Amino acid sequence: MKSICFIFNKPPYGDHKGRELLDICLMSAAFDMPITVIFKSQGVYQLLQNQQPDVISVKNHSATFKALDLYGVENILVESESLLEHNLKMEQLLPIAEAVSQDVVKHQIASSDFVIGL
Amino acid sequence: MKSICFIFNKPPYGDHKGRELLDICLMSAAFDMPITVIFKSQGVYQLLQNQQPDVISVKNHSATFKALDLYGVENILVESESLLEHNLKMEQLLPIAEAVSQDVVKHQIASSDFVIGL
Amino acid sequence: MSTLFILNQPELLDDCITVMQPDDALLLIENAVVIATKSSTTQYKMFVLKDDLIARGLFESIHDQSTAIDFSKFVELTLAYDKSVSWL
Amino acid sequence: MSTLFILNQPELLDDCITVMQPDDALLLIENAVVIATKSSTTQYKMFVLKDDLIARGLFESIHDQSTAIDFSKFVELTLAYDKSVSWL
Amino acid sequence: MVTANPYTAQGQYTALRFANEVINKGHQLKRIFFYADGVLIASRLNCPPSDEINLTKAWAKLAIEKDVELTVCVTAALKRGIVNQAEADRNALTGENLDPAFEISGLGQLTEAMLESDKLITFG
Amino acid sequence: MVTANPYTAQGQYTALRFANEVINKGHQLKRIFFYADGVLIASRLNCPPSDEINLTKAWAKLAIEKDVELTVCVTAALKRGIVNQAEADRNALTGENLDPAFEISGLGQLTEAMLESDKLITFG
Repeated sequence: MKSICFIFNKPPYGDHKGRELLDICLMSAAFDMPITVIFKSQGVYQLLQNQQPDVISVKNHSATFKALDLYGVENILVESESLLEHNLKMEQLLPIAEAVSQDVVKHQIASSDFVIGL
Repeated sequence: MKSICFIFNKPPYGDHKGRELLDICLMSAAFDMPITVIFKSQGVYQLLQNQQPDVISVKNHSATFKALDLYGVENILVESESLLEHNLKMEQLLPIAEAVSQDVVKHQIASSDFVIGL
Repeated sequence: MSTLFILNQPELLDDCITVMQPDDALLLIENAVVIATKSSTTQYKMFVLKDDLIARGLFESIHDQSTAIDFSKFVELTLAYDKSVSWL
Repeated sequence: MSTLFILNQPELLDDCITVMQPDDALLLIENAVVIATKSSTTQYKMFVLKDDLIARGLFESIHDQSTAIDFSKFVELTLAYDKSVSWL
Repeated sequence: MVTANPYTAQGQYTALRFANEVINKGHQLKRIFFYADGVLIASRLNCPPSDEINLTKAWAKLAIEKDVELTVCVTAALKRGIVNQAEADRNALTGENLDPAFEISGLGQLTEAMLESDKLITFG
Repeated sequence: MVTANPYTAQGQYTALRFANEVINKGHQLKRIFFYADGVLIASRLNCPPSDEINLTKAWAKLAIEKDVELTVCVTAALKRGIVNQAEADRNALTGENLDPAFEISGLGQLTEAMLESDKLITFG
């Protein structure tokens, strides 16, 4: 089975890209493809706790991130270098991702059959 | 009469923004508003000579830049710091703009009634 | 004349700052609110749209150099400054 | 596996480079072709889409570290590398 | 002026909230001018998920209740497939999709509004 | 996969040239999947200036002459006002604007195509 890697690299809600990338991710999971999800650069803001996008009339997709493991997506990584750059700590994020180095991110991208960002 | 300043800060043809900003510029000129046009950051690429966007099926708007003075737009400025950053020389650009320092750009923006970028 | 610069893309911050004068202010909205969590060396007054912070879970993380404002204050700022410039 | 990274926004260059491996290559298209005019310190093979250079008046200004290619070669590159990644 | 893509950018929503607040505070809001990708908001066929805000209808409500002009630039609109019956006929297009709360007009409407107003706020 | 906004980005044109070249070289091109802002290309009401290329018609020509599937994601399309008659009826919309060369379908069509193909190239 072909493997697929998703790159979230933009903050949430300023556009629909996070939501639309997540939809591809869920669909690929339904097809039982081996999936890696990477949060990198400004994409680390996607994982912040206590998001309340209802105040700007947008649907919260945090709950869907939290449900990824129910869909069989277990390889969820956040790049340590990006956290440092944006002054964020793992405790501030949804407890679903593992912090890894840029080298690990590089390796995951290199070893996947498809890589998709939006 | 209210004055207006236009900021071109993106390269041409990757999007329609340069063209659409130029259209507002021409319309404002038709209303006899005093106009300043500023090329800054990656916008300096808008002024490069020998553009041939027909190879990517896009209309060339260089000719319209060259016609700005016919519309009474004479204050056309390109930021020297941006040229330096992008390794460009005045000789490579359409001979319609005057190179000025960032301080002059700052002053022009501060002293205009309206400032529009896209 | 004083100017209110409105920024909605965090990556354009450095470019925007090059055109600001001492009396100008910066208003961060939409995705640009992420900037407000970092300490900065800019000397400019900095406002941040509160609902955009709350939406992204950043309201508690705002740095004390920035002031969170609501839409009412947003309208007042556009009146208080001679003009508003959206840096796109 | 080797990867062809396709870049169309010049401002994303630094971000893209952080994920590249020694055997990977970078293909600059659309607005990102402006990068090809500067000398760079990257060790990666760099291709540039020729028509996008010509469109912008940059064909003569390309730095000799980059190779200008046509659409035929673009298709061949996507076959020569194990996969293509558009860095958006 | 609103140039924000309704789907890729949040600017349409921010502009809507701002416009409502301007009116609540008793100021006069002459015109909302939609330009560039901002014109995409004027299609009555936009159909967001039922649990999200329909921004086209929200603008229409503002226009009707508060008597604000919603003007769409014709040049920007035509190339983006936003047309009324008159433009459809003129350009031999089969169909139209303009929401009736919006009006298609020329770029001169922006410049004219600038000359008559104290402030122009752009949402991109 | 094409996610590029037809107006704000050049990606639709680049994708079109690339797709033509793939076919010229004798390779099999299974499907073009339009997603995110890329779906905006599928409106037959798009009417660029007469001296510029009509990308919607250029894609349609490729589909008809070379038998390539042009698939538009239904979720992305509906919120962006790209609808066929069936979707219009289902969502109580008055009108439709889908160019007949394009077909509206689900996101599964992308995943299925990935599983059956050697390569996926994204134009954003």
